[in-house]
Amino acid sequence: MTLLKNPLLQRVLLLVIVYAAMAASVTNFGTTGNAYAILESSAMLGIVAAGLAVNMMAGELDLSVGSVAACAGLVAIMMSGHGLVIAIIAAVVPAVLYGILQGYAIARLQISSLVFTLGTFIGIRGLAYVISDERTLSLALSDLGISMALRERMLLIFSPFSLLMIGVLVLTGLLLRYSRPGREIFAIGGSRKESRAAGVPQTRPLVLSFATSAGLAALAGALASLKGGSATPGSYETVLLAAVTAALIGGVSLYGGRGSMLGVLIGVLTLQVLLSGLQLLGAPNWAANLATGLILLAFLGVDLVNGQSPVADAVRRYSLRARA
Amino acid sequence: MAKADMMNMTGQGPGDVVLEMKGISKSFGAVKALRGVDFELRKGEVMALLGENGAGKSTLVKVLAGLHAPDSGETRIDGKPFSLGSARLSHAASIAVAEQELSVIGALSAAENIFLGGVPFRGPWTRRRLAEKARPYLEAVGLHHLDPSTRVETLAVAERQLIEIARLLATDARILILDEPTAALNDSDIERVKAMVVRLARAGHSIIYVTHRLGEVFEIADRITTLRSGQSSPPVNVSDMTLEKVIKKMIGRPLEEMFPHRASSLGAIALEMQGVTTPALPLPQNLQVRKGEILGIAGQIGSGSEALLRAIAGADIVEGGSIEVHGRAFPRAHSLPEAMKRGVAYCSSDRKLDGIFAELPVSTNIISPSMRRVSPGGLVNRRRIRALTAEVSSQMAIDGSRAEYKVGALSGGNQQKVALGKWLGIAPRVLLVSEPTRGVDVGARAEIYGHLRRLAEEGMAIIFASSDIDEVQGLADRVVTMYRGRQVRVVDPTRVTSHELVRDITHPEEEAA
Amino acid sequence: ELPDSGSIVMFGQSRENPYFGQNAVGAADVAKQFGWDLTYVESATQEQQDAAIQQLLATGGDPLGIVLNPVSGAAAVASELAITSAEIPLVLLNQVPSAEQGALFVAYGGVNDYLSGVNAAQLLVAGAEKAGVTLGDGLVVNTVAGHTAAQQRVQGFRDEMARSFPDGVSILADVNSGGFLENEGYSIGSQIIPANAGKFNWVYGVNDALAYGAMRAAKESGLEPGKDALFVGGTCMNATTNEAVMNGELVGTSIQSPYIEGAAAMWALAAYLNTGEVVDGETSLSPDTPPSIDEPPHKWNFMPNTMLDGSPASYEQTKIWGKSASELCDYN
Amino acid sequence: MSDSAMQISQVHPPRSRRLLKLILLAAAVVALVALGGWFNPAFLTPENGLAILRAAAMSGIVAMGATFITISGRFFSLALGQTAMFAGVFMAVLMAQGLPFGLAVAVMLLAVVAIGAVQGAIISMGANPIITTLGAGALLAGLAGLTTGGRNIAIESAVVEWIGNGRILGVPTQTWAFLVSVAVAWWVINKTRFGRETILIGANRATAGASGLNVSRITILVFIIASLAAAMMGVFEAAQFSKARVAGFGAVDFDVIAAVLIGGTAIQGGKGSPFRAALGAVFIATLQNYMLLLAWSSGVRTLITGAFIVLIVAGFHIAGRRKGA
Ligand SMILES: Nc1ncnc2c1ncn2[C@@H]1O[C@H](COP(=O)(O)OP(=O)(O)OP(=O)(O)O)[C@@H](O)[C@H]1O
Ligand SMILES: Nc1ncnc2c1ncn2[C@@H]1O[C@H](COP(=O)(O)OP(=O)(O)OP(=O)(O)O)[C@@H](O)[C@H]1O
Ligand SMILES: [Mg+2]
Ligand SMILES: [Mg+2]
Repeated sequence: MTLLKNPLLQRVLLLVIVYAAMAASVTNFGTTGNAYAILESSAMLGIVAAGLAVNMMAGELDLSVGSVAACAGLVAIMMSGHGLVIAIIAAVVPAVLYGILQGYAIARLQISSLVFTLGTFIGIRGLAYVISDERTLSLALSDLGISMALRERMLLIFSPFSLLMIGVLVLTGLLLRYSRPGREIFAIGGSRKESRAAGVPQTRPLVLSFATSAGLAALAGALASLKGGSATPGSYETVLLAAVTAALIGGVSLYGGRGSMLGVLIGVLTLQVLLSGLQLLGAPNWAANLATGLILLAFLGVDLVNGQSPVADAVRRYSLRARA
Repeated sequence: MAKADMMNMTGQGPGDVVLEMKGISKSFGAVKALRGVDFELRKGEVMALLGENGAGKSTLVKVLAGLHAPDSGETRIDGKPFSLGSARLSHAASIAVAEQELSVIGALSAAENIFLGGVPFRGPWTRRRLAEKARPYLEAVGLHHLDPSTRVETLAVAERQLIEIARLLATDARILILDEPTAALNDSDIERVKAMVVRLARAGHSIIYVTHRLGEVFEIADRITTLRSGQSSPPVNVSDMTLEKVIKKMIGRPLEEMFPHRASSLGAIALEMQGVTTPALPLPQNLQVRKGEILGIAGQIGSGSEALLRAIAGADIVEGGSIEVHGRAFPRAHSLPEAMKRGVAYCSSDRKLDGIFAELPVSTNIISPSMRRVSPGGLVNRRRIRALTAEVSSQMAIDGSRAEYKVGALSGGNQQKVALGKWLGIAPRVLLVSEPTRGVDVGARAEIYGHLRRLAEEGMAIIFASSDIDEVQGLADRVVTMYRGRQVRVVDPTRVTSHELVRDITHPEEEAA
Repeated sequence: ELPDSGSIVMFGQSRENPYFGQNAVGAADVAKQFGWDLTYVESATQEQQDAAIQQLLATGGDPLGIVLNPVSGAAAVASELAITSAEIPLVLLNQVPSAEQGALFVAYGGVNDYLSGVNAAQLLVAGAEKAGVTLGDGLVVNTVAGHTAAQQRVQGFRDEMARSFPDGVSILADVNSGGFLENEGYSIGSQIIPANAGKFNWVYGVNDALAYGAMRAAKESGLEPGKDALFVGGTCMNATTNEAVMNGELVGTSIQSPYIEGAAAMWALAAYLNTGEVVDGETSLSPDTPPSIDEPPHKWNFMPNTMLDGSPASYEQTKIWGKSASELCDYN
Repeated sequence: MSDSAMQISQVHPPRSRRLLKLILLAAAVVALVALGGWFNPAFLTPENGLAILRAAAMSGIVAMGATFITISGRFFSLALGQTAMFAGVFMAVLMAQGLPFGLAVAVMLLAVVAIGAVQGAIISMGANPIITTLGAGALLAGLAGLTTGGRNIAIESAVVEWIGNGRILGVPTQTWAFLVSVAVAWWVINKTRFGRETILIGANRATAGASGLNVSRITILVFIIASLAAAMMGVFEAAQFSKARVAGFGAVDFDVIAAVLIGGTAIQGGKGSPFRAALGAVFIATLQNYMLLLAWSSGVRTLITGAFIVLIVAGFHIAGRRKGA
């Protein structure tokens, strides 16, 4: 019973329930082939969510990740003629620089990132339209091999892309937990004022967290676009909300200082299992919305029950009164 | 034990000046927090930094820590010019600060808290390695039993304060600054902190010690620097000083009376509670207070003294028992607004958390519990706001010309007067005050005691909870001592010694023995 | 050798958009005639669609064929390659693929957006003649930035206008409105029309709703449609826009029925499954009857795009594959 | 009396800072208009002015409600676009069932009040406002999809037609509604007890509760107000072409947030001004209009809008810090 109170376990349980429900209603859902496909299609979301979760743990939220991913996708397709590695580097390096700049500005101005990145969220999207001349860019047919290589099935249920996602999650998770920069990110996220007074540097972890969110968003955008064989300037608009949702399902707090990469992975998988199951059922788009909304509200419910809340107080007051 | 004597015996010379500041000024907008402060610190000494609320002590500390850049002035460390203004540079110069506001990070473990902020800790931050390295520091501050991997947010305030000091120890800095480290501590913890400070000084660290508990100064400090309105006076040796002289230096005049006279006559019973229990107070509590009376509840943090007030105020849920104000019974499990409606006002001990709106003007703070009164029919009435602000300001001696200032920009004493005074708007019959003068300087303290007494004389019943024995003994007409959720005794403060009171709230068993 | 049972999977965008809803209905109606089930898998983004396709392939789903309307333009190439590599017949619709991509799919059956733009230009020219207006410069009200279909329409429109006016009429502004419906047409129109008053006398909205919205904005700033300025869309959509066509506020329209488009794609797939062959090159399907499945489909099969002259009678009498224009032109 | 008032205003940093923000923002709008007029005289015509106000009206109306959320310390809502959509659709569905306009609006408003109240209640229980509204928005989108099957719903009513297209004194109804909501929001925030209480709970929720304010009730009201503002926008959107639609509300929330932030309302709560948020909406509309008239591509327009938001928001932030605190 007490085990059930463990938040991580609650989340694993939810994943299992959602998976079982889907497996029961969709033919072939429980196959290794499908596990491969789900992991593969989680890869982009997982990498973006990893970066965003680092950001959220620092008590910030980088709204611009979707726009950055779109730009990176376009750049990667433009540079695909020079090979996979060059294409990715060309997409990721500018994004990291942008992330550093953005993090530095936010740290120095001590401005809310929600406020600051609302502007970059819009501006970088504009940049995507400008660099692509408002057109869809596609891989040359001769380069489509890159796409096939990225999604190649290996080790039963994995692909290079999904393995990379897992690698990214593990690495960020380890760095967050066992390194000074990682602990600094947690520190400034949980208690900004206190950590400042405690002498924790403020600029470095903020810069790091924004460089991570932008860099990983760019990596994800570049790889996803290469995998899909094309990039459009309007793409990845929904990835921000999906990644935040996944991180929240995974137990990362919007108020910072809380969460783990294992949680993020569980959150990503839960969301992906749910969405792809509904998609395969032929459910309309709004059904996916409905389900996402319900899951989010369910987690709110769990958090309210787990924690102390004014409502619990009110209920207690009235029950005491009723008894008298 | 006066440490000054010890120092004199070791023959520390005046030549070892490690820190020298000259003409340091710092303004915040129109506020001149520091105006040409001179300061000096020697190797191995404890320098007490004293002054009223708002005198500039914390500002000076923050300037040293590199958290505020000074507007002018020069600083030398070991005789070499040093440029202030960057926390990193100060850190590199081996200056470490435990600030007045708690600065531990709740989401991290005790051990991680110790090693954040630049203390060397190489390699992976694993639980085991952290615990190993952190344990000596935790033991040094008396947290022997604490698991170093405990999340700090689960700890009590005093434990957090001690962790903060443990972190200071870990820095191994030459210049250690402690800004009111004992404000929120129990007596036994205070003893431990004081002993540690002495030990550190003996080991050659130089310590700047900021406090409003003037008694401590005579126990551990070697010299005193006082600040007044942002200006410093030259340091003096503790051995040359008396308490009266120190106070005079701080507030510019001798403090005639700290405490007002006692109640001359008491009225009818204002509040009576019987068998009250709350989640925090499982043992049934009885209490009675009369019109015009000031009842003091003495107890350490966590003794239940504050919980008792919270129960009356409706801030905690009353599960059993009954409460009556002027003969009218409270509803079961009453809420805070219901208590307010019946004439109970509660001023909590944590001003910043739920006592003031730091970012809003004084006037808005003052009207906040009286919204109905100043907005008849749901519309705000400027005239009424002004009138109420003026009324409260004059009653509490809050500077009327600062009515539109942010409360956060006022001194601690003035903030406390606002937090207390805002309740006058609802004309309470019973005023509950928790820690009425925490972090408030001697001058303002006397002022607040005077206000409380006057309110009692005007017919209010006042209950205050405090961990400061002098305050309880000096102010209260009657004292209830509390220990671990139970009332030990009800006494007449004029008939007991402070020693007895301290025993009651720390180890009442001896009395029985 | 045409199978009389089996399943077809159609990947498309959200049916919350009535256009795609009708796509699905048209395709499903044809599939039913052959005894096939059609599952419509809808995705909001290209990544979701790619994922759904990958999932279908990975779980060994074995449909008779796949009908694909990529979420964004030319963006589905890798999925197309994957489907084709899995040897499942693939028919595309809605977004005309380029010749280089020819190897990635069996056939295309659907709208020709370039032709839709050409139609619009012809309607405009004819309308101007009828109204006795000499066409000068004009404005284009576009959809969202980067929308391939709209870009192709505008290209067709420009090319045809250039053919009709060798000396050139110029497009003063080609502005993205950010949407597809009347509200967006209005909100863009209400901003660019007053400021350009007197400098233009025609407006092309890349669909009828956008043209209609812009027309309403023009009316509000005192222009008389059909006289001071001509408005043309070229894709009939709903009762409101149809009425505007009938009373001359829009100069005319042509039928671009999403229902017919879905059906056209399905017919192409059926013809391929029946014959196992594809004829290279493009064809325009006849409006009278659906194509025969005994003949192999072309690589590019463009659905009928019949113009309406705007008379109420034309809505009743013009038919495509047995359905009248008034039925086909009211889906939104 | 005037004497003491003067004295107070001299030693009154917060008010002068507020004034500074207002002046900066107004100056930005004026500079933009002047510059625009210089390059393109059509930009300065009264019609264009009306067009700009009309364009600002939609997100502006919602921003009036949203400021209450931000001032009350609950960041912002991500459900307002969906609430607007739902309001229009629900009203249309009711009217399609034969309900007269007045009754349909009344029933719809009741539903919207409930939608706002539920979100406010959940949030006042301690739930994160961003997640709650995110979930609520997704639910509303799902609900609208469920009831309409995704089809736009036509409305046949002369009243609705007038609401969408009518003009009073030559000024469109939407613009009037915008102006009236600005006035009402300003009045509520500055002149009513509820407005003051909203500021108080935003400035410090714990202190507000300890001072006897009913934090839950105020929070619920705040979300009801924002939802009603969104519903108003939804009705105008649907009325304009007598058609309620399910799609096309995706950008509303971000437009609204941008307006509120450009207005310099502090994201931490306890401060803010509906009037400045309205100016924020007008500023964005002016900028967009200006770029539209130059026929810049939508990519460039978006890029520049984003850059302006960053610059203005950071500028306010720096100005606010220099002057005070
Ligand atoms: N917000 C402010 N703006 C301008 N001057 C201020 C402000 N707050 C304080 N001051 C000034 O700064 C100095 C220190 O103020 P503070 O209120 O801390 O002082 P204080 O002397 O302890 O007051 P009191 O004795 O009334 O408690 C004084 O000169 C005071 O006038
Ligand atoms: N960040 C700030 N902004 C504006 N004024 C400030 C700021 N910090 C301090 N002040 C003002 O500077 C003066 C000195 O404050 P400081 O905190 O140094 O006093 P202190 O001596 O530490 O008082 P206390 O005993 O209450 O801690 C006060 O008037 C205070 O209001
Ligand atoms: Mg003072
Ligand atoms: Mg201080």
